[in-house]
Amino acid sequence: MNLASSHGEAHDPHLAHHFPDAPTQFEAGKLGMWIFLATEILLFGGLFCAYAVYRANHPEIFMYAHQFLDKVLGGVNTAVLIISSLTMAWAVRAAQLGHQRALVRLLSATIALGFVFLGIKYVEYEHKWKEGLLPGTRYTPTAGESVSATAPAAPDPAPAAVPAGEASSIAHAARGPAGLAGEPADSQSPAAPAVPRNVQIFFGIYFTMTGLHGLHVIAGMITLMWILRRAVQGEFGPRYFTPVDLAGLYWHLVDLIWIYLFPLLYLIH
Amino acid sequence: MGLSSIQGDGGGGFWLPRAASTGAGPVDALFYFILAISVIFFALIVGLMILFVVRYRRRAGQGAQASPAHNTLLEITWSVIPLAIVIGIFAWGFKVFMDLATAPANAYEVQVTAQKWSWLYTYPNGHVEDVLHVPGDRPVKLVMTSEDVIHSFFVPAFRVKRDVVPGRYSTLWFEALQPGEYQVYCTEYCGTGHSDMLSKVVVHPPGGFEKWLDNASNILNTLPPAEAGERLYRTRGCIQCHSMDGAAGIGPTLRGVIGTQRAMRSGAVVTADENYLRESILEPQAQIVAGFEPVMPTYKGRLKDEEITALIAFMKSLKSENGGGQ
Amino acid sequence: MTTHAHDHPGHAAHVHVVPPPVLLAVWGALMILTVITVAATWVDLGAMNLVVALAIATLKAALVLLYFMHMRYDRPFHAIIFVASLAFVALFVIISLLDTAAYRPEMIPDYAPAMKGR
Amino acid sequence: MTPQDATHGQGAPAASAENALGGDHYLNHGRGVWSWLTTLDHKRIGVMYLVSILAAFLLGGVFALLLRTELLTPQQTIMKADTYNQMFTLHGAVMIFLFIIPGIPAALGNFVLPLMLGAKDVAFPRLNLASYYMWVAGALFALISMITGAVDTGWTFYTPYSTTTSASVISMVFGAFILGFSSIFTGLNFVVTIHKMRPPGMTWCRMPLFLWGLYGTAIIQILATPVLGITLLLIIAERVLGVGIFDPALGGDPVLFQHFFWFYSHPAVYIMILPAMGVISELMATFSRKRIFGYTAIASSSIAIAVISFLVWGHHMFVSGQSNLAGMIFSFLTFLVAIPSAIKVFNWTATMYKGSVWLATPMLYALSFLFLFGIGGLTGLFLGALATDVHLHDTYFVVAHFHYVMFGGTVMGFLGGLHYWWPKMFGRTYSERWGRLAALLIFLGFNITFFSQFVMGSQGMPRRYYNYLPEFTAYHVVSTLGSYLLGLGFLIVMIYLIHSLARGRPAPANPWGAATAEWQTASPPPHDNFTSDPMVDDPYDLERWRWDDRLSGYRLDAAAARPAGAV
Repeated sequence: MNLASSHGEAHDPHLAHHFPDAPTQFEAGKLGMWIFLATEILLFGGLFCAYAVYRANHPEIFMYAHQFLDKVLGGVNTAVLIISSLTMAWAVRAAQLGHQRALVRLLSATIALGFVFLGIKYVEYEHKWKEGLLPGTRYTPTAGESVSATAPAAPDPAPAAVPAGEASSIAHAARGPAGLAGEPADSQSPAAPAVPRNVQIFFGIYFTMTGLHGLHVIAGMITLMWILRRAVQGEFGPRYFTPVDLAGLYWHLVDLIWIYLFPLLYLIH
Repeated sequence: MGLSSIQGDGGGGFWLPRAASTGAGPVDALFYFILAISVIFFALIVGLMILFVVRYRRRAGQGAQASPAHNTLLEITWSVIPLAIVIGIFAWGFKVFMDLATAPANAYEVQVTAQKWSWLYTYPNGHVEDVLHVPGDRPVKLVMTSEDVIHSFFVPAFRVKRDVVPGRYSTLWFEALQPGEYQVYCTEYCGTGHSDMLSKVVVHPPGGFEKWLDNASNILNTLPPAEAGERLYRTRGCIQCHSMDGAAGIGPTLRGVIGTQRAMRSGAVVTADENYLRESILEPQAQIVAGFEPVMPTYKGRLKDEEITALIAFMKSLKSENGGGQ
Repeated sequence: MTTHAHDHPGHAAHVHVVPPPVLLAVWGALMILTVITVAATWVDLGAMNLVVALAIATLKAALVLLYFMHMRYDRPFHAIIFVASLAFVALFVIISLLDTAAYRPEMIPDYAPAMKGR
Repeated sequence: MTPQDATHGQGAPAASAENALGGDHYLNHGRGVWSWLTTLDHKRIGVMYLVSILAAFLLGGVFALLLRTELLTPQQTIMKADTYNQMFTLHGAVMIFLFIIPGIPAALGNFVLPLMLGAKDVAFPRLNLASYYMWVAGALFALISMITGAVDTGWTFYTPYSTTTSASVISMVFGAFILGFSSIFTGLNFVVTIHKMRPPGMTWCRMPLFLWGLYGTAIIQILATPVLGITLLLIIAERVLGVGIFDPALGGDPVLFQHFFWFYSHPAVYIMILPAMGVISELMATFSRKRIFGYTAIASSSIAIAVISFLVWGHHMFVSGQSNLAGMIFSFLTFLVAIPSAIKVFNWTATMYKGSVWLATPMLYALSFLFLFGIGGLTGLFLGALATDVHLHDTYFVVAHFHYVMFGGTVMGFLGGLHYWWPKMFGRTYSERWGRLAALLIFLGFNITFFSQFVMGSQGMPRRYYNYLPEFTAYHVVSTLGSYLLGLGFLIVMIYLIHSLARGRPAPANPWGAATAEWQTASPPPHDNFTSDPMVDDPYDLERWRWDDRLSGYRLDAAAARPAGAV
């Protein structure tokens, strides 16, 4: 397809003065967007790294804590994002072909699905908040006992990581004279193996990962609203659809990240 | 210490302090090897640079002479030779590092606790000190952890350093070559008092360490209670917050505290008698003096009864300068 | 690749309109894979559960990339950028995993003094 | 001679370059503050960056002199411990995030890159301006942090210290986060510009080496800086939300934070040095009056450095609790990254061979670079080797090493580039005599300041120490006196450059006889950069430029120049 090639000579209102021609400008925009997507991958990469490190070293926390996440809501949200990706991809097609009304409808649908996603996310967050399933010292599970009682299988207890002999022999003296830090955590009774220690770490990771993802959804929706406004004004067509295309790439990336977040956070087995 | 006649720090070369541990020799050998390589390469580059600048400096009516713009053989040579050298340095550095990574099985073990901004050393018999005393005739292994932020234990004379991280035990070992006193630094930035977080290693001559430990851990029996109390005050972390000169620190001063009327945060007024002091040590959060934060950790289980008695005796000995309470 | 971007002026390279059947087929596949990934958790495969979940996620991601994001019809250089970013993330994750697993024996188990009583 | 297939426009470009600040040029094209603040012209954005980063450099420099003054005596000299701790943090944060990372790419690069390509602007001028305003926003947040109590964490923000100390950490960290995105967008802009806007005739192998340096830098900016972003966001999350991923008190792992931090911050030192290396390549060729030696090796080593720089971050963690396995891997890779740097140094030295070495001010900085970066690089060998690093880690040896690399390398490259492009940027020349004197003072002052730090470091003096043991006094006094000399050198630079702006002689289009495209337009360039297409077929063919007394500069020698379009 060579949709943008027929207008080289005519004055093009969308061509910036420093580009030799519209295709170069389009190509530059695309390349820029792909590079930007690479930076987004690296940004989320840090969180995936934190996830991997804690999951590998403390699988019991993840086994235990993921039960508090609602698989149904997570699954529905996955479907919502996938549908929104379809409408977005179709919107790009509509822009390329100059199907003005379809473009406006599809962009609106994509934004609406973004709202649905955020709404479901809100329900989930509110539930966590009420249950005290929050990061750090805010982790005060109210339903912890009942859920752990119905937990399908007791996860493996944390493997003892004390270096044999040497460290254990001095573990108590270690906190001998002590400074101002709190008491070391030794109150854990060995008789309650079902609830691992440091479950708050999971919720720290859960909230930062889904929170950052949620912020990206919001950023994508704001971008799409701006694109929608321009689409309503009839700016896009076969000759000029770069912004729709680029915003679409961004939206798909947000979907793509969720495709990994869903099984990693909700579907731990 | 009676060790002043024995050489500790000092007497080193231009670059490195005197090597005082068995591990220091190999490290220094590598250091001087890299230094030699560096000097050779630096002399080569700067020598050529000066030569070219002088020889080919700009002269009127004379431009650059024809010369090749690249020379594959030359370029490969000056890539491969440095590569071989640096891989050699890597291998050497790695070998020495690994040789020094694992403590010998017969090492004497001391536990190190770092906190803002002091070092505390706990010996196998439970004795605690703020100076590291070690036997000079066997390797010593330190098992270290931190109570608050990251610190780092560094003894230049031994060429050893290791970060001390809260929530984990890091280890380090050395075997001193000679008795003496050696400087300990904290080398991981840890706040206001970072540069004052100093300590010493005292290496005892053969037989001397055991004698010292016997004496030191027996102060309750060998010293008058007030003096033993002062030792405890200095070595168990009290001194960081409670001064003995009348100035308020993170906590109230201990000078002249005994027998005074204390205004509490709660509004109550309490007489600071023996029972009050004992309670303040064992349950610090029970009564907080007005104007201070409830930050003191409990010493329940950390101080024996006799030790608390000695501490109280020490506090009693700290008379207020103006003769009255505050 | 991109070196001669200007050698064919007037050419709007790589504009590709994806036909509706392809869009719908990709969407259908994504939905089915989502159901499969949920269903896979009902079967106990041990450590393989994680592998299966990630494999399905990667397949879904590939579909989104290739068709919704036009990577299949796009310049290969864009794919290279994308793969490079994944490679650097992988590098970061693998080395961090390697190291944290190796120093784990030094860690004090369940250390979390501020979490006492929770 | 390689056959040329130059398809550029006809004409002798120098002929059109007659602006002696008379007619219309970018500086007076559009007047008033507003026309500057809203400009999309890469040259003006470059100048705004230049002014801003120089202000940051001045601030960071004043902090440095105050720190050195405090260290004159072992105990308190002029400030309290907490003030000292805040000041070294601010010195580091300001110098790194506000000055040295944006320094060469955003200030000099912005000005020069499109000119070197013969283009009218960068690919995304609006994004370019946005990057600048992100820099300003980041700087404002840093200022807010200074006003609201200042940060005392060191520029490395190590947890758990940074999550437990004063609250102004949040605004500083957020400032650094924004500055990170400013840097990312600059890199993104440059990559797209280099890919899509190179003119016909400029193949990858004919691209000036400064652009190769910027390209390598941009790769790192794009792929490493987002990890800094997430790391800083996590610090904010730790502080605001109590997420305990890096806080041991909440079950987190502080050593993991160091992995996060150094995954960016080690490549970041190459963000700082690579563009300087690019500048040095240009200077060496121009002032040796000779084709650069080993073009391919220098260009490819920039990319090699950029890629390998991602694989060495753990050498900051040899004693921090990293495993021995990781230590081995990182030590090995660290030594590998030394090789491309060494190759560049050899090539630059070889460029002078049989040249006609012109000791103008920019060249003095280039020679300083060779000398100082040589020391900086070689002392890196001590720190890359595991056994010796254990002793030297976190001592003044490290402080000296990175100042030799960052100051002796990057700042010398920056000063060289600034003096080199100054006539082009502002259309006026500066005093060569004062320029050379200042270069000499800076070179001497620098060595006195920092060489003594190598010695005290290897003797065991830890870094970030407010008080120190009396045995180190002599080294500290020497270092402090050297820093005053260094300060004097910079003061002179500041004075004669300001004088040049006001009273300098009008500069010729090509004062140095360089062959890259930016010298083929007027000084200062017109708003649209070029009035005719420049020659971009061979950036190092200096033969065709001849001195002309009437211009006090170089002009294209019609006889030496191959006719345009010839094959």
